[in-house]
Amino acid sequence: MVALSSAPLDVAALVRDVQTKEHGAVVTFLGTTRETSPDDPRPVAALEYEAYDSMAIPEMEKIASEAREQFGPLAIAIVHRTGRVALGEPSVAVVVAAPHRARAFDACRYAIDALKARVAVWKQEVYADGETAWVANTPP
Amino acid sequence: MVALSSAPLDVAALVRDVQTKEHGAVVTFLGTTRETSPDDPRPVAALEYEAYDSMAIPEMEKIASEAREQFGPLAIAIVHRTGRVALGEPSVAVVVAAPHRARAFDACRYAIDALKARVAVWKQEVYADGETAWVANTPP
Amino acid sequence: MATQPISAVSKITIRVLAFARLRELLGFGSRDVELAEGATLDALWKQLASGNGEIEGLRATTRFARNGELVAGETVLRTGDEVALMPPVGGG
Amino acid sequence: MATQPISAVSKITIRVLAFARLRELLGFGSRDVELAEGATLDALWKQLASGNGEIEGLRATTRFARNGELVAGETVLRTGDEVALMPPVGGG
Repeated sequence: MVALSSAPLDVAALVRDVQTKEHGAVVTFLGTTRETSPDDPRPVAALEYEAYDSMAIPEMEKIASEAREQFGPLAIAIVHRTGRVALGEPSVAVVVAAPHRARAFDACRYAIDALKARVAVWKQEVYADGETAWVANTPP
Repeated sequence: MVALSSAPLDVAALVRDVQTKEHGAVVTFLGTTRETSPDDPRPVAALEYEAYDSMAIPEMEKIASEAREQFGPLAIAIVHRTGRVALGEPSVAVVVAAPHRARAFDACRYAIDALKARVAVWKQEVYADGETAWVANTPP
Repeated sequence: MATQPISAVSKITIRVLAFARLRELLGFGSRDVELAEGATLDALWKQLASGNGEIEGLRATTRFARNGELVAGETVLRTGDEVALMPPVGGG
Repeated sequence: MATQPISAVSKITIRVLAFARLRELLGFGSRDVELAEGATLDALWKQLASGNGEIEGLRATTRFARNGELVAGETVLRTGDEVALMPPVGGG
Protein backbone atom coordinates (compact mmCIF):
# COMPACT_ATOMS: atom_id res chain seq x y z
CA MET A 1 0.00 0.00 0.00
CA VAL A 2 1.37 3.41 -0.95
CA ALA A 3 -0.30 6.78 -0.40
CA LEU A 4 0.06 10.50 -0.04
CA SER A 5 -1.88 11.89 2.89
CA SER A 6 -2.80 15.38 3.99
CA ALA A 7 -3.91 13.96 7.36
CA PRO A 8 -1.60 12.82 10.20
CA LEU A 9 -0.18 9.34 9.64
CA ASP A 10 -1.85 6.49 11.52
CA VAL A 11 1.20 4.30 12.07
CA ALA A 12 -0.63 1.65 14.11
CA ALA A 13 -3.09 1.20 11.24
CA LEU A 14 -0.21 0.77 8.78
CA VAL A 15 1.35 -1.88 11.00
CA ARG A 16 -1.97 -3.72 11.17
CA ASP A 17 -2.26 -3.48 7.38
CA VAL A 18 1.06 -5.17 6.65
CA GLN A 19 1.18 -7.64 9.52
CA THR A 20 0.10 -11.23 9.01
CA LYS A 21 0.58 -14.42 10.98
CA GLU A 22 3.34 -15.44 8.56
CA HIS A 23 5.38 -12.33 9.33
CA GLY A 24 7.61 -12.50 12.37
CA ALA A 25 9.22 -9.09 11.92
CA VAL A 26 7.82 -5.62 11.33
CA VAL A 27 10.26 -2.74 10.81
CA THR A 28 8.93 0.80 10.73
CA PHE A 29 10.74 3.93 9.68
CA LEU A 30 9.28 7.30 10.64
CA GLY A 31 10.81 10.50 9.35
CA THR A 32 9.88 13.24 11.77
CA THR A 33 10.20 16.99 11.63
CA ARG A 34 13.39 18.19 13.31
CA GLU A 35 13.78 21.59 14.87
CA THR A 36 17.35 21.79 13.58
CA SER A 37 17.78 22.34 9.87
CA PRO A 38 20.88 20.94 8.15
CA ASP A 39 20.97 24.11 6.02
CA ASP A 40 19.81 26.97 8.19
CA PRO A 41 20.66 28.14 11.70
CA ARG A 42 17.08 29.22 12.42
CA PRO A 43 14.85 26.85 14.38
CA VAL A 44 12.34 25.06 12.18
CA ALA A 45 8.70 25.50 13.24
CA ALA A 46 7.09 23.20 10.67
CA LEU A 47 7.58 21.56 7.30
CA GLU A 48 5.38 22.07 4.28
CA TYR A 49 5.34 19.31 1.66
CA GLU A 50 4.05 19.35 -1.87
CA ALA A 51 3.86 16.38 -4.18
CA TYR A 52 3.33 15.63 -7.86
CA ASP A 53 0.81 12.91 -7.12
CA SER A 54 0.64 11.33 -10.55
CA MET A 55 4.40 10.74 -10.53
CA ALA A 56 4.90 10.19 -6.80
CA ILE A 57 2.38 7.39 -6.38
CA PRO A 58 3.64 5.22 -9.29
CA GLU A 59 7.23 5.76 -8.09
CA MET A 60 6.32 4.63 -4.57
CA GLU A 61 4.63 1.55 -6.09
CA LYS A 62 7.78 0.90 -8.07
CA ILE A 63 9.93 1.12 -4.95
CA ALA A 64 7.62 -1.34 -3.18
CA SER A 65 7.96 -3.77 -6.11
CA GLU A 66 11.73 -3.38 -6.19
CA ALA A 67 11.90 -4.16 -2.46
CA ARG A 68 9.94 -7.37 -3.00
CA GLU A 69 12.08 -8.38 -5.98
CA GLN A 70 15.31 -7.62 -4.19
CA PHE A 71 14.63 -9.01 -0.72
CA GLY A 72 11.88 -11.60 -1.20
CA PRO A 73 8.24 -11.85 -0.20
CA LEU A 74 7.18 -9.09 2.17
CA ALA A 75 4.37 -6.62 2.78
CA ILE A 76 5.15 -2.92 2.63
CA ALA A 77 3.32 0.34 3.25
CA ILE A 78 4.79 3.68 2.19
CA VAL A 79 2.89 6.85 3.10
CA HIS A 80 4.07 10.44 2.76
CA ARG A 81 2.42 13.53 4.18
CA THR A 82 1.52 16.55 2.11
CA GLY A 83 0.82 20.04 3.39
CA ARG A 84 1.97 21.33 6.74
CA VAL A 85 3.61 18.92 9.21
CA ALA A 86 4.17 20.16 12.74
CA LEU A 87 7.41 19.76 14.69
CA GLY A 88 7.92 16.18 15.89
CA GLU A 89 5.18 14.77 13.66
CA PRO A 90 6.04 12.08 11.12
CA SER A 91 6.16 13.22 7.51
CA VAL A 92 6.82 9.77 6.12
CA ALA A 93 6.23 6.21 7.26
CA VAL A 94 7.68 3.05 5.71
CA VAL A 95 6.40 -0.16 7.31
CA VAL A 96 7.70 -3.57 6.21
CA ALA A 97 6.50 -6.93 7.46
CA ALA A 98 8.53 -10.00 6.54
CA PRO A 99 9.02 -13.53 7.80
CA HIS A 100 12.38 -12.59 9.36
CA ARG A 101 14.04 -9.44 10.57
CA ALA A 102 17.01 -9.15 8.21
CA ARG A 103 14.68 -8.86 5.24
CA ALA A 104 12.40 -6.40 7.03
CA PHE A 105 15.31 -4.12 8.01
CA ASP A 106 16.93 -4.28 4.57
CA ALA A 107 13.71 -3.61 2.68
CA CYS A 108 12.65 -0.75 4.96
CA ARG A 109 15.99 0.95 4.57
CA TYR A 110 16.00 0.41 0.83
CA ALA A 111 12.55 1.93 0.50
CA ILE A 112 13.22 5.09 2.51
CA ASP A 113 16.55 5.67 0.73
CA ALA A 114 14.83 5.26 -2.65
CA LEU A 115 11.92 7.46 -1.64
CA LYS A 116 14.22 10.28 -0.58
CA ALA A 117 16.17 10.05 -3.82
CA ARG A 118 13.39 9.55 -6.34
CA VAL A 119 9.84 10.37 -5.27
CA ALA A 120 8.35 13.66 -6.52
CA VAL A 121 7.87 15.32 -3.14
CA TRP A 122 9.28 18.70 -2.16
CA LYS A 123 9.94 20.05 1.31
CA GLN A 124 9.83 23.58 2.55
CA GLU A 125 11.18 24.51 5.95
CA VAL A 126 9.04 27.05 7.78
CA TYR A 127 11.12 28.88 10.37
CA ALA A 128 9.97 30.33 13.66
CA ASP A 129 10.26 33.82 12.13
CA GLY A 130 7.80 32.90 9.35
CA GLU A 131 10.40 32.76 6.56
CA THR A 132 10.58 29.68 4.40
CA ALA A 133 13.13 27.79 2.30
CA TRP A 134 12.93 24.80 -0.01
CA VAL A 135 15.26 22.01 1.04
CA ALA A 136 16.44 19.28 -1.30
CA ASN A 137 17.67 15.90 -0.15
CA THR A 138 21.35 15.12 -0.37
CA PRO A 139 22.57 11.56 -0.97
CA PRO A 140 22.80 9.64 2.35
CA MET B 1 13.77 2.89 28.73
CA VAL B 2 13.79 -0.88 29.04
CA ALA B 3 11.05 -3.08 30.47
CA LEU B 4 9.44 -6.48 30.68
CA SER B 5 5.69 -6.35 30.33
CA SER B 6 2.93 -8.86 30.89
CA ALA B 7 0.50 -6.50 29.12
CA PRO B 8 0.27 -5.91 25.35
CA LEU B 9 2.93 -3.52 24.06
CA ASP B 10 1.82 0.07 23.42
CA VAL B 11 4.08 0.85 20.48
CA ALA B 12 2.70 4.35 19.90
CA ALA B 13 3.53 5.25 23.50
CA LEU B 14 7.09 3.96 23.05
CA VAL B 15 7.51 6.09 19.93
CA ARG B 16 6.27 9.13 21.84
CA ASP B 17 8.70 8.33 24.65
CA VAL B 18 11.80 8.31 22.47
CA GLN B 19 10.87 10.98 19.96
CA THR B 20 12.13 14.54 20.42
CA LYS B 21 12.34 17.54 18.13
CA GLU B 22 16.06 16.83 17.63
CA HIS B 23 15.35 13.37 16.24
CA GLY B 24 14.54 13.18 12.56
CA ALA B 25 14.34 9.39 12.38
CA VAL B 26 12.51 6.77 14.41
CA VAL B 27 13.06 3.10 13.58
CA THR B 28 10.88 0.49 15.25
CA PHE B 29 11.35 -3.25 15.26
CA LEU B 30 8.44 -5.44 16.29
CA GLY B 31 8.88 -9.17 16.67
CA THR B 32 5.50 -10.77 16.21
CA THR B 33 4.21 -14.27 16.79
CA ARG B 34 4.32 -16.35 13.60
CA GLU B 35 2.02 -19.23 12.91
CA THR B 36 4.89 -21.12 11.29
CA SER B 37 7.54 -22.50 13.61
CA PRO B 38 11.10 -22.87 12.32
CA ASP B 39 11.33 -26.12 14.29
CA ASP B 40 7.94 -27.76 14.15
CA PRO B 41 5.45 -28.51 11.39
CA ARG B 42 2.45 -27.85 13.65
CA PRO B 43 0.78 -24.43 13.46
CA VAL B 44 1.66 -22.20 16.41
CA ALA B 45 -1.35 -20.88 18.35
CA ALA B 46 0.53 -18.65 20.81
CA LEU B 47 3.88 -18.06 22.45
CA GLU B 48 4.57 -18.16 26.14
CA TYR B 49 7.55 -16.19 27.43
CA GLU B 50 9.31 -16.35 30.76
CA ALA B 51 12.10 -14.06 31.88
CA TYR B 52 14.72 -13.88 34.60
CA ASP B 53 13.89 -10.28 35.40
CA SER B 54 16.89 -9.44 37.54
CA MET B 55 19.27 -10.46 34.74
CA ALA B 56 17.12 -9.50 31.75
CA ILE B 57 16.56 -5.88 32.75
CA PRO B 58 20.24 -5.02 33.39
CA GLU B 59 21.21 -6.76 30.14
CA MET B 60 18.66 -4.72 28.20
CA GLU B 61 20.05 -1.55 29.84
CA LYS B 62 23.51 -2.67 28.83
CA ILE B 63 22.45 -3.17 25.23
CA ALA B 64 20.90 0.32 25.21
CA SER B 65 24.20 1.78 26.50
CA GLU B 66 26.23 -0.15 23.94
CA ALA B 67 24.00 1.18 21.15
CA ARG B 68 24.61 4.75 22.30
CA GLU B 69 28.36 4.20 22.62
CA GLN B 70 28.62 2.51 19.26
CA PHE B 71 26.35 4.67 17.13
CA GLY B 72 26.21 8.04 18.91
CA PRO B 73 23.52 9.96 20.77
CA LEU B 74 20.08 8.40 20.44
CA ALA B 75 17.04 7.48 22.47
CA ILE B 76 16.03 3.85 22.74
CA ALA B 77 13.20 1.83 24.21
CA ILE B 78 13.37 -1.96 24.52
CA VAL B 79 10.34 -3.81 25.85
CA HIS B 80 9.74 -7.56 25.92
CA ARG B 81 6.52 -9.35 26.71
CA THR B 82 6.22 -12.05 29.33
CA GLY B 83 3.46 -14.63 29.61
CA ARG B 84 1.20 -15.59 26.76
CA VAL B 85 1.38 -13.68 23.49
CA ALA B 86 -1.32 -14.36 20.91
CA LEU B 87 -0.71 -14.98 17.21
CA GLY B 88 0.23 -11.78 15.37
CA GLU B 89 0.84 -9.81 18.57
CA PRO B 90 4.26 -8.26 19.17
CA SER B 91 6.41 -10.02 21.75
CA VAL B 92 9.22 -7.47 21.58
CA ALA B 93 9.56 -3.85 20.54
CA VAL B 94 12.80 -1.93 19.97
CA VAL B 95 12.28 1.74 19.18
CA VAL B 96 15.22 4.03 18.36
CA ALA B 97 15.06 7.77 17.73
CA ALA B 98 18.16 9.46 16.34
CA PRO B 99 19.00 12.63 14.46
CA HIS B 100 19.41 10.69 11.20
CA ARG B 101 18.18 7.43 9.77
CA ALA B 102 21.42 5.50 9.35
CA ARG B 103 22.07 5.65 13.08
CA ALA B 104 18.48 4.75 13.94
CA PHE B 105 18.50 1.69 11.64
CA ASP B 106 21.92 0.51 12.80
CA ALA B 107 21.14 0.89 16.50
CA CYS B 108 17.74 -0.78 16.24
CA ARG B 109 19.20 -3.76 14.45
CA TYR B 110 22.09 -3.99 16.88
CA ALA B 111 19.73 -3.95 19.84
CA ILE B 112 17.37 -6.66 18.58
CA ASP B 113 20.28 -8.90 17.55
CA ALA B 114 21.88 -8.46 20.98
CA LEU B 115 18.58 -9.01 22.77
CA LYS B 116 17.97 -12.28 20.96
CA ALA B 117 21.48 -13.51 21.72
CA ARG B 118 21.89 -12.37 25.30
CA VAL B 119 18.76 -11.42 27.24
CA ALA B 120 17.43 -13.95 29.76
CA VAL B 121 14.07 -14.59 28.15
CA TRP B 122 12.75 -17.99 27.11
CA LYS B 123 10.12 -18.81 24.54
CA GLN B 124 7.69 -21.68 24.44
CA GLU B 125 5.65 -22.43 21.35
CA VAL B 126 2.08 -23.44 22.10
CA TYR B 127 0.65 -25.45 19.21
CA ALA B 128 -2.94 -25.64 18.07
CA ASP B 129 -3.15 -29.15 19.59
CA GLY B 130 -2.19 -27.82 23.05
CA GLU B 131 1.31 -29.31 23.03
CA THR B 132 4.26 -27.05 23.81
CA ALA B 133 7.97 -26.85 23.06
CA TRP B 134 10.76 -24.53 24.19
CA VAL B 135 12.50 -22.83 21.30
CA ALA B 136 15.97 -21.34 21.54
CA ASN B 137 17.26 -18.62 19.26
CA THR B 138 19.82 -19.49 16.64
CA PRO B 139 22.39 -16.94 15.51
CA PRO B 140 20.97 -14.71 12.74
CA MET C 1 -6.36 29.87 -57.37
CA ALA C 2 -6.06 30.48 -53.58
CA THR C 3 -2.60 31.12 -52.14
CA GLN C 4 -1.38 29.04 -49.24
CA PRO C 5 -0.18 31.09 -46.23
CA ILE C 6 3.54 30.27 -46.38
CA SER C 7 4.47 31.15 -42.81
CA ALA C 8 1.47 29.58 -41.09
CA VAL C 9 3.00 28.08 -37.91
CA SER C 10 0.82 25.52 -36.18
CA LYS C 11 0.52 25.96 -32.45
CA ILE C 12 0.31 23.33 -29.74
CA THR C 13 -1.07 23.73 -26.24
CA ILE C 14 0.53 21.98 -23.33
CA ARG C 15 -0.12 21.95 -19.59
CA VAL C 16 2.89 23.06 -17.52
CA LEU C 17 3.19 22.11 -13.85
CA ALA C 18 5.79 23.81 -11.65
CA PHE C 19 6.82 22.68 -8.19
CA ALA C 20 8.44 24.09 -5.07
CA ARG C 21 10.82 27.01 -5.72
CA LEU C 22 10.06 26.94 -9.45
CA ARG C 23 6.36 27.27 -8.72
CA GLU C 24 7.08 30.32 -6.59
CA LEU C 25 9.41 31.94 -9.12
CA LEU C 26 7.15 31.25 -12.10
CA GLY C 27 4.10 32.37 -10.20
CA PHE C 28 1.99 29.34 -11.13
CA GLY C 29 1.61 25.71 -10.18
CA SER C 30 -0.29 24.78 -13.32
CA ARG C 31 -0.79 26.72 -16.53
CA ASP C 32 -1.64 26.07 -20.17
CA VAL C 33 1.07 27.30 -22.52
CA GLU C 34 0.97 27.74 -26.31
CA LEU C 35 4.08 26.78 -28.25
CA ALA C 36 5.05 26.46 -31.86
CA GLU C 37 4.67 22.97 -33.21
CA GLY C 38 7.96 21.10 -32.89
CA ALA C 39 8.99 23.01 -29.77
CA THR C 40 11.20 21.14 -27.31
CA LEU C 41 11.27 21.21 -23.54
CA ASP C 42 14.42 23.31 -23.75
CA ALA C 43 12.48 25.85 -25.83
CA LEU C 44 9.68 25.85 -23.27
CA TRP C 45 12.21 26.42 -20.51
CA LYS C 46 13.81 29.31 -22.38
CA GLN C 47 10.44 30.92 -22.93
CA LEU C 48 9.49 30.62 -19.25
CA ALA C 49 12.86 31.54 -17.73
CA SER C 50 13.67 34.34 -20.18
CA GLY C 51 14.79 37.46 -18.37
CA ASN C 52 14.65 35.90 -14.91
CA GLY C 53 18.19 35.21 -13.78
CA GLU C 54 17.14 33.20 -10.78
CA ILE C 55 15.02 30.80 -12.84
CA GLU C 56 17.75 30.55 -15.50
CA GLY C 57 20.21 29.57 -12.77
CA LEU C 58 18.05 26.62 -11.80
CA ARG C 59 18.25 24.90 -15.20
CA ALA C 60 21.09 22.57 -14.21
CA THR C 61 19.19 21.13 -11.25
CA THR C 62 15.74 21.03 -12.87
CA ARG C 63 14.38 17.78 -14.28
CA PHE C 64 11.60 17.58 -16.84
CA ALA C 65 8.80 15.06 -16.92
CA ARG C 66 6.35 14.59 -19.74
CA ASN C 67 3.14 12.74 -18.99
CA GLY C 68 4.67 11.28 -15.85
CA GLU C 69 8.00 10.16 -17.35
CA LEU C 70 11.36 11.85 -16.90
CA VAL C 71 12.59 13.04 -20.30
CA ALA C 72 15.52 15.03 -21.74
CA GLY C 73 15.38 18.72 -22.68
CA GLU C 74 15.52 17.99 -26.42
CA THR C 75 12.21 16.10 -26.25
CA VAL C 76 9.70 17.51 -28.75
CA LEU C 77 6.36 18.37 -27.19
CA ARG C 78 2.95 17.50 -28.54
CA THR C 79 -0.34 19.15 -27.97
CA GLY C 80 -2.03 17.90 -24.81
CA ASP C 81 1.23 16.99 -23.08
CA GLU C 82 1.50 17.50 -19.33
CA VAL C 83 4.97 18.80 -18.56
CA ALA C 84 6.39 19.04 -15.05
CA LEU C 85 9.30 21.26 -14.06
CA MET C 86 10.86 19.55 -11.07
CA PRO C 87 13.52 20.87 -8.68
CA PRO C 88 15.56 18.30 -6.73
CA VAL C 89 13.17 16.30 -4.57
CA GLY C 90 13.01 16.64 -0.78
CA GLY C 91 10.71 13.91 0.46
CA GLY C 92 11.12 12.17 3.80
CA MET D 1 38.03 -31.49 77.99
CA ALA D 2 35.33 -31.54 75.26
CA THR D 3 36.18 -33.24 71.97
CA GLN D 4 35.72 -31.32 68.74
CA PRO D 5 33.57 -33.14 66.18
CA ILE D 6 36.22 -33.87 63.56
CA SER D 7 33.94 -34.48 60.61
CA ALA D 8 31.54 -31.55 61.19
CA VAL D 9 30.74 -30.38 57.64
CA SER D 10 29.34 -26.86 57.48
CA LYS D 11 26.32 -26.46 55.23
CA ILE D 12 25.38 -23.53 53.05
CA THR D 13 21.96 -22.65 51.73
CA ILE D 14 21.52 -21.21 48.25
CA ARG D 15 18.51 -20.23 46.18
CA VAL D 16 18.28 -22.10 42.86
CA LEU D 17 16.23 -20.70 39.98
CA ALA D 18 15.42 -22.87 36.97
CA PHE D 19 14.00 -21.66 33.68
CA ALA D 20 12.12 -23.00 30.69
CA ARG D 21 12.71 -26.71 29.98
CA LEU D 22 14.97 -27.03 33.03
CA ARG D 23 12.20 -25.64 35.24
CA GLU D 24 9.83 -28.25 33.87
CA LEU D 25 12.29 -31.14 34.22
CA LEU D 26 13.42 -30.15 37.71
CA GLY D 27 9.87 -29.50 38.81
CA PHE D 28 10.59 -26.11 40.36
CA GLY D 29 11.22 -22.53 39.30
CA SER D 30 12.77 -21.52 42.60
CA ARG D 31 13.96 -23.64 45.51
CA ASP D 32 16.34 -23.36 48.47
CA VAL D 33 19.03 -26.02 48.36
CA GLU D 34 21.49 -27.09 51.07
CA LEU D 35 25.03 -27.88 49.99
CA ALA D 36 28.28 -28.71 51.69
CA GLU D 37 30.49 -25.67 52.21
CA GLY D 38 32.91 -25.34 49.30
CA ALA D 39 30.47 -26.87 46.80
CA THR D 40 30.76 -25.67 43.23
CA LEU D 41 28.09 -25.06 40.63
CA ASP D 42 29.15 -28.28 38.94
CA ALA D 43 28.46 -30.11 42.21
CA LEU D 44 25.05 -28.49 42.47
CA TRP D 45 24.29 -29.52 38.88
CA LYS D 46 25.32 -33.12 39.58
CA GLN D 47 23.13 -33.24 42.65
CA LEU D 48 20.09 -31.88 40.78
CA ALA D 49 20.57 -33.83 37.55
CA SER D 50 21.59 -37.10 39.14
CA GLY D 51 19.65 -40.01 37.72
CA ASN D 52 17.78 -37.92 35.17
CA GLY D 53 19.27 -38.54 31.75
CA GLU D 54 17.35 -35.77 30.09
CA ILE D 55 18.62 -33.14 32.54
CA GLU D 56 22.16 -34.55 32.35
CA GLY D 57 22.02 -34.18 28.58
CA LEU D 58 21.32 -30.48 28.89
CA ARG D 59 24.57 -29.66 30.73
CA ALA D 60 26.43 -28.59 27.60
CA THR D 61 23.86 -25.97 26.66
CA THR D 62 23.08 -24.75 30.19
CA ARG D 63 24.68 -21.58 31.50
CA PHE D 64 25.02 -20.72 35.16
CA ALA D 65 24.52 -17.33 36.73
CA ARG D 66 25.34 -16.44 40.31
CA ASN D 67 23.75 -13.32 41.73
CA GLY D 68 22.98 -12.07 38.26
CA GLU D 69 26.39 -12.72 36.67
CA LEU D 70 27.28 -15.53 34.30
CA VAL D 71 29.92 -17.75 35.95
CA ALA D 72 31.77 -20.99 35.23
CA GLY D 73 30.85 -24.39 36.66
CA GLU D 74 33.89 -24.48 38.96
CA THR D 75 32.66 -21.39 40.84
CA VAL D 76 32.43 -22.07 44.57
CA LEU D 77 29.06 -21.14 46.05
CA ARG D 78 28.45 -19.20 49.22
CA THR D 79 25.49 -19.20 51.51
CA GLY D 80 22.80 -16.80 50.32
CA ASP D 81 23.80 -17.03 46.65
CA GLU D 82 21.09 -16.92 44.04
CA VAL D 83 21.96 -19.38 41.30
CA ALA D 84 20.17 -19.50 37.94
CA LEU D 85 20.19 -22.51 35.63
CA MET D 86 19.66 -21.08 32.18
CA PRO D 87 18.92 -22.92 28.93
CA PRO D 88 19.74 -21.12 25.66
CA VAL D 89 17.67 -17.95 25.52
CA GLY D 90 14.77 -17.46 23.14
CA GLY D 91 13.73 -13.85 23.45
CA GLY D 92 12.31 -11.83 20.58
